[in-house]
Amino acid sequence: MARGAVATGAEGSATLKWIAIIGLLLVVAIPCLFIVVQAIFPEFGSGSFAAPFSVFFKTLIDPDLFGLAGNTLLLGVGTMVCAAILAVPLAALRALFRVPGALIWDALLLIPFMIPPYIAALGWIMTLQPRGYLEQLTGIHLAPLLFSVTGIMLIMGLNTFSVVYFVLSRTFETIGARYSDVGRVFGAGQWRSFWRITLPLSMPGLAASLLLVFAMSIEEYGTPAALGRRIGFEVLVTGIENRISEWPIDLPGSATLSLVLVSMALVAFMLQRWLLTRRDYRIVGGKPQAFDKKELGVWTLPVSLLFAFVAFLATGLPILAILATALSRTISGGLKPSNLGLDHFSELLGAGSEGLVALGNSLVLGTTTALLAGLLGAITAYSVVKGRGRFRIVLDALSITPNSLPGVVVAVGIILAWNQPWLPITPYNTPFILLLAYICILLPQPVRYATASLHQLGDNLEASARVCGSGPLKAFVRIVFPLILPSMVTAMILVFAVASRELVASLLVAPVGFQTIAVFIWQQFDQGSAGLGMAMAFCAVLITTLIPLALISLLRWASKGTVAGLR
Amino acid sequence: MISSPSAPAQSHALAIRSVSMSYGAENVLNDISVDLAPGQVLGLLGPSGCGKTTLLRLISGLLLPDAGEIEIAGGKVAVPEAGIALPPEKRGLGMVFQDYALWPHMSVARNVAFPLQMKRVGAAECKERVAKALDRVGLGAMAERRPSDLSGGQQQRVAIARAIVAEPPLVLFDEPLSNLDRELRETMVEEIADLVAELNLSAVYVTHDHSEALTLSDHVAVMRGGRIEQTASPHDLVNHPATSAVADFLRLGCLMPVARVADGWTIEGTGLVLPEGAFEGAQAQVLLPEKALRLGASGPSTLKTTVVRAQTRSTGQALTLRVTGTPHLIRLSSSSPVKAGDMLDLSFSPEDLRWFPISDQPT
Amino acid sequence: MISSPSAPAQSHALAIRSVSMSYGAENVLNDISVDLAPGQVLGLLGPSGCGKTTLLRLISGLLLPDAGEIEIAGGKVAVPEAGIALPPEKRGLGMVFQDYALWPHMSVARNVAFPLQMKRVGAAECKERVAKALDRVGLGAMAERRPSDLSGGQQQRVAIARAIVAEPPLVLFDEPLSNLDRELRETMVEEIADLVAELNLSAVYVTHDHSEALTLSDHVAVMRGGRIEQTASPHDLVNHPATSAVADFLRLGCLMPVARVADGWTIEGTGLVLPEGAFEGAQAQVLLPEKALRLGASGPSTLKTTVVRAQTRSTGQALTLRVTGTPHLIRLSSSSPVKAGDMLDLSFSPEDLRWFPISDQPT
Amino acid sequence: DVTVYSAGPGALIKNLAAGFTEKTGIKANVFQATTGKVMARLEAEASNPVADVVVSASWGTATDFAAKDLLLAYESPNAETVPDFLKMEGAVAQGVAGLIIAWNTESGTPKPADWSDLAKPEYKDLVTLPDPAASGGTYTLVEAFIANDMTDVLQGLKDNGAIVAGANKAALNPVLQGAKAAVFAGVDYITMGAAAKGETIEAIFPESGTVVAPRPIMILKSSQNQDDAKKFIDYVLSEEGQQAVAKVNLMPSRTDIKVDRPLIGDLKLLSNEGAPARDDVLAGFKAIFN
Ligand SMILES: Nc1ncnc2c1ncn2[C@@H]1O[C@H](COP(=O)(O)OP(=O)(O)OP(=O)(O)O)[C@@H](O)[C@H]1O
Ligand SMILES: Nc1ncnc2c1ncn2[C@@H]1O[C@H](COP(=O)(O)OP(=O)(O)OP(=O)(O)O)[C@@H](O)[C@H]1O
Ligand SMILES: [Mg+2]
Ligand SMILES: [Mg+2]
Repeated sequence: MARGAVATGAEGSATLKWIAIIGLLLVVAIPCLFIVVQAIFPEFGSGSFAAPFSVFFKTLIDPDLFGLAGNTLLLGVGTMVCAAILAVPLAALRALFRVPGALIWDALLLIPFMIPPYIAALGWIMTLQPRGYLEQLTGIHLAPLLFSVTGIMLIMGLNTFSVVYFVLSRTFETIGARYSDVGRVFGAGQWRSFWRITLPLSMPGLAASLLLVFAMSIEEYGTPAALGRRIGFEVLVTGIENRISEWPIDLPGSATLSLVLVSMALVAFMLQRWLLTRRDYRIVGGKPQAFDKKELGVWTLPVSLLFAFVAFLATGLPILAILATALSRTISGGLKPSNLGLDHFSELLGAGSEGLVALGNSLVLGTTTALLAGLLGAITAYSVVKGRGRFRIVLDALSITPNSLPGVVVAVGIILAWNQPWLPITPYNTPFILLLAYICILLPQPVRYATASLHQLGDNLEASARVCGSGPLKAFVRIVFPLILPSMVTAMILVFAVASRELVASLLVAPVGFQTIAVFIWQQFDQGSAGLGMAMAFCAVLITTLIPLALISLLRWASKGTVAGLR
Repeated sequence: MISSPSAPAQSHALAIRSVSMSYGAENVLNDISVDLAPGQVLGLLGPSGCGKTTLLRLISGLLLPDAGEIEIAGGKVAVPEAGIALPPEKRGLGMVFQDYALWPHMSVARNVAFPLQMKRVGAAECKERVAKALDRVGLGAMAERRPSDLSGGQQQRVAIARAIVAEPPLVLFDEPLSNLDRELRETMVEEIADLVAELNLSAVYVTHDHSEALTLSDHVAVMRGGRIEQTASPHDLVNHPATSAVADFLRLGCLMPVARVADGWTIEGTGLVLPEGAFEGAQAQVLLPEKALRLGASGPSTLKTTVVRAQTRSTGQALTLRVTGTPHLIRLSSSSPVKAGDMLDLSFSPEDLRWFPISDQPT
Repeated sequence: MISSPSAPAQSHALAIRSVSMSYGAENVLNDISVDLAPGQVLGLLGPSGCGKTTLLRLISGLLLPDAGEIEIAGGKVAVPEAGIALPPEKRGLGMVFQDYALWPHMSVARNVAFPLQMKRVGAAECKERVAKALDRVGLGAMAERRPSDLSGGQQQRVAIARAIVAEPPLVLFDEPLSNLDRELRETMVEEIADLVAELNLSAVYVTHDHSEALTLSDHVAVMRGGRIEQTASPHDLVNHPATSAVADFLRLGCLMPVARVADGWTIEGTGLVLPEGAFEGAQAQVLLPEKALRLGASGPSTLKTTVVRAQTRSTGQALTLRVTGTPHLIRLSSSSPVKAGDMLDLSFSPEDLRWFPISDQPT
Repeated sequence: DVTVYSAGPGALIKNLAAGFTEKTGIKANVFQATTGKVMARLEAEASNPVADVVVSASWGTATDFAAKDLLLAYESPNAETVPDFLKMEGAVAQGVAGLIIAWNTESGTPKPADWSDLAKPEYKDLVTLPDPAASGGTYTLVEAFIANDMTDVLQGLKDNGAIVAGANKAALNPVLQGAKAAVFAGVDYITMGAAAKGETIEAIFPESGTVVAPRPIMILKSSQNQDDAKKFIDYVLSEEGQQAVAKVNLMPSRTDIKVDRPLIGDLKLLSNEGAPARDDVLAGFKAIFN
């Protein structure tokens, strides 16, 4: 935000600035630094600084790299477009109109986050491939679409569009109908005032969430690997995973390639910054205006159907595929009544407490991560948006970096950083290292959510608190945070959802003998029991959906509908 | 894009008939009826919170009435009983919002250009008209700024420019000059008056500044608590206020209770006896209009007063006088210097008094 | 938690010395100096965009000056040269923002309670003081509403209540009554005056309403284009404007150029010859103060005028007259009915005229 | 205590750890993941190692670790009946996996007998194979094919519309569901495990021979618990330990353990003598399949 002169009131709290700086240093900068070091010094893992840059340049001059990077870019942009096309209309409808069952749609659209991407991809394959569930039920299969670049984009779009949906529906809700109504008084029809006013005003949310989607999709491994490899569509991240998935592994090479991913994300990030600083989006001013959602009228049914259709595609299909697999005694047996049963579920319960322990671990970790990442995210975004000076661009850039790093690489960075022999104390090999890893990986979400919201806040709201005698910290707690709370609640629910099912980092950095749901599910797959794993996945999704839902209802009840985001 | 509602016999630019409206349980507007002929300006005066903005929102289509009928240029635009509710963009209006409602993401020029673009005015003409509108409000130099980089008054002027740039047949002004200095306000009032006259526009003009309302309006409606107390021309309003509330609100003079005595009426506390007013009953109120008062004891009736306060004004002094023997205050401006504590005689002629029933107490 | 800056010799509630400030390249305030004694009110008058809000933001600490010094209650709060920049919360202020700056997520009562909570006032006392402040501004019944459910004027009053509830030693008002009707405005002005007097507060009061400024202020500063043109008591300001710009801005009367002729000065276009003004040069300007004018040809000097416009006002008529033979307009209010086109004679005594050099042209 | 990093079947290492603790009273902490993840973690931890014992799915790790002098030389007394090619200084095979054709018996295709059968028209577009870059087993097989000049089989597969699909599981899944008929270079124990669960799938050992993937178990020199670690190796190679290995359908590395499945001795093995370096193998594969 361009601002005229130095304003103490708008500078924000120094305490918060330092919390943000130290928090980001610890959680993000240190692991990233070690990744860079690893990329440069191939022998760094064993403590040696020998042969600097030997692998670095070798990896970078690989002639394939260009093609891989191109594919990655194509995939990232394509996914972004798919996600935007799916999310923008839904978010606008959800935020500006009274959509029947809105909370239920929200919950359903949250589910794509809770399904681990590798399971979702498997679900899609098992549904759409020849002799898949779709063919078994209807006689047609969609393999040509599924195994195509468009298919990958579509599926990744379906997996990620809820980020855009949630950020944007908060943004739209804040914008309300007020500004477009003004446009209508001046002769713009409903559509034109949406295009000319509401949508441009939602740029903070749109840009922030599309940046998230872009970073997520260039880093995502599961889907492009499962679908892309078959058609020879390789992306950078498959290169990274290949270097790490089989013996001999090539850590410096994958670290180097990750840096390529990061630089792509940073370019996208600069673009986002440019978009947001070019104009002014501060619409929450000192003269609040009442805003009621409009009635849909005759559109109620079509809109409900649209929501149902998208929710079915994004959530229903994968969940049904999961359920079908969980209920099938054998995969080759197909969807025949004789092959269906609750065997896997009873085996799951019979497997004793192990699954339950894993579930408990994940829930505790998920909740803690959500709270801490939410708080740190809000503080970071606040320091970035309200602060001044170069440091904030660095902070801002840092906060998106982990999102573009594959989980494995982040995990390696964290191990490198926190398993140094000279550290007096270290969270390594305790559950806290998982917390660190999760916060690192998921921090981008709350930061972007908060950034989007903060860009909408007028300066005078905080300024007047300062003049009323509140210190910067208190002004943040009493004024700024409550105003962005709706976004933060959503962000935290998302963080909870992802943290409670995160696999790759969990697998790699988990303390020996510590299990999380995702690890447990993965092990079931690894033992060849897709059914058992799917049963577990299904239960996990159910539980991770119900918990935040219960939480929202509780908050809603407690706040008696006064918190905007919960309406 | 503004398709004016079909006008069979365009006798009214705006007609509001028995409109009522509530926010939830709270009744905000009650049985409002107003007519406005083309080319005229309707001033809306009323205390804070009486429903002026709500009425404008009903006219513009941002709110729907609970009951009643609104017609613009002869076409019905809102009749809840018949399910008619023309959206705002079909009503062909301009509006200055009380909180300006400028679009923060557009530059000043783009804000102002919006209504023109909606009418598909060509780029060149659009540019020219925007420049002209901005010049009108004295902001020609600030076209490329963001609204948030302007002072409060400058923002308000952008809102005015946006409302008039497309020269819509009906313009709604919601306290458009509240943040401008007096000089600018006078210029702007003239601009607006010229515009209305030149283009034969109609306007509804909400203001708290009586002189603005009286200057600009062909008719003034005085609202109070969601009702219209009186609609009249400025001259009638000032000379024949319908109720004591109107008189009080317009600060026409001093309202005093009077009681019937043997030979007429007396203003309680003074020895003054008034001849019979055209009025029944034992109690009443009289309005002693400020403009009927003369300093000195030369007129037919005389009041003794004490100067409570004498404040400097640019055109002399504003005096607050207390009628001796009563708590009633009289405001008066005078160019001869007096000071607090002085005794002054005021004279007036009884036929200038206005009589109101006592029940009709101003709040 | 307001820790008032230590006050060694509290001679000034506020002292601003040679403060300048720019937004980027644009210079907004230039060498502003102002003093304010405790218990006094400083009125700030000036055209839209002249830098009044910016000055208040400097005082409150929301902006830092580029140069100069600001002291509050004897303690330096902003000295850029010395790197002193006390944050707003340490300055112990109340402020009514021009855009109100109400917090949308809090009820009216909680908005108003905020400054008290920041001072750690106990809950019971807090509640009572909030109720009192809301009653003062006439919003006692709306304590539990959200600010978004209030009318513009009601919101503005919430902002006033919030600024005064904690009774801070220095209150900054930025056009606090702009959206209120006249009756309420008068009541509020009195409330504010009482408050300042009772609690010995100081206040800086920005307004566009001259009568408000002149009523409330012990001193009035007239700003123009980022500079202070004159600071004086209301009486001095009206009777001895320092420049023609001040006179023009305050609408003190009619400014006319005069040229030297053989036997004194003449107002060009009229035959009127004025005796020598205490003034050198061949060209000058005179101010013909409105309050020095009398209708009729009875005074020492006489001007012939034509009525251009006669508008109804609640206290009579507002006349616009043109001095015959010149384009100069004179504004005057009169209670005797005249109409456009009538010829009127005005008389005045030459010693009431005020003389200004010609270069000092108002913009 | 002993800390074991193990790639491969989770059930196996879980059983081994439990049996070991029961037998010796020593606690075994297990970190279980894929070979890649285990190695990544080991490499990242290299400056401050945590693991005592490592089980990998790729023999190459053992030779490489030995070359880097990371391994503690230990010859378990229970390793006597382990054939020489399954042990070396510092490492010994825990068990052995074989590469096979995994064929869906319900696919309506004739049962294949050899690799080259899958290049026949009956299997047009019906074969998957794991990516050698992501599957150690497939890599070894491809390596052997190149070493034995059998790349024409691979070319035949490609021409017959076979697809490369991720790692082992990703290749098996379409065959289970029936989208494809067979996995070229499936892994025997996974396939047998699925068959045991009732899937209509069969592991076929091709006539022309195959390769095996011994799973080395080794003690790191940096271990602080070398005695416990040695005991763990002893236990894994004990009769009981080898039965646990067999239970997940891996071939026990001791020849004297008899279980009901083809054992090492029964297999015709392709040699990978003279194979080019890894990058060239992968490049050669890519040249055919891309
Ligand atoms: N959204 C709302 N919900 C409930 N009551 C409302 C809402 N908006 C306004 N009101 C109430 O309706 C009444 C009329 O409001 P309106 O804005 O029309 O007043 P107004 O005449 O424009 O006042 P002002 O001069 O202060 O702007 C007020 O008493 C206000 O408190
Ligand atoms: N953020 C900003 N960036 C650049 N210029 C600004 C900014 N804010 C204000 N200005 C300019 O500074 C000048 C002074 O603004 P200020 O708000 O102090 O005026 P003001 O005297 O309060 O006017 P008003 O009576 O209209 O509120 C104006 O010309 C305005 O355009
Ligand atoms: Mg209003
Ligand atoms: Mg201002």
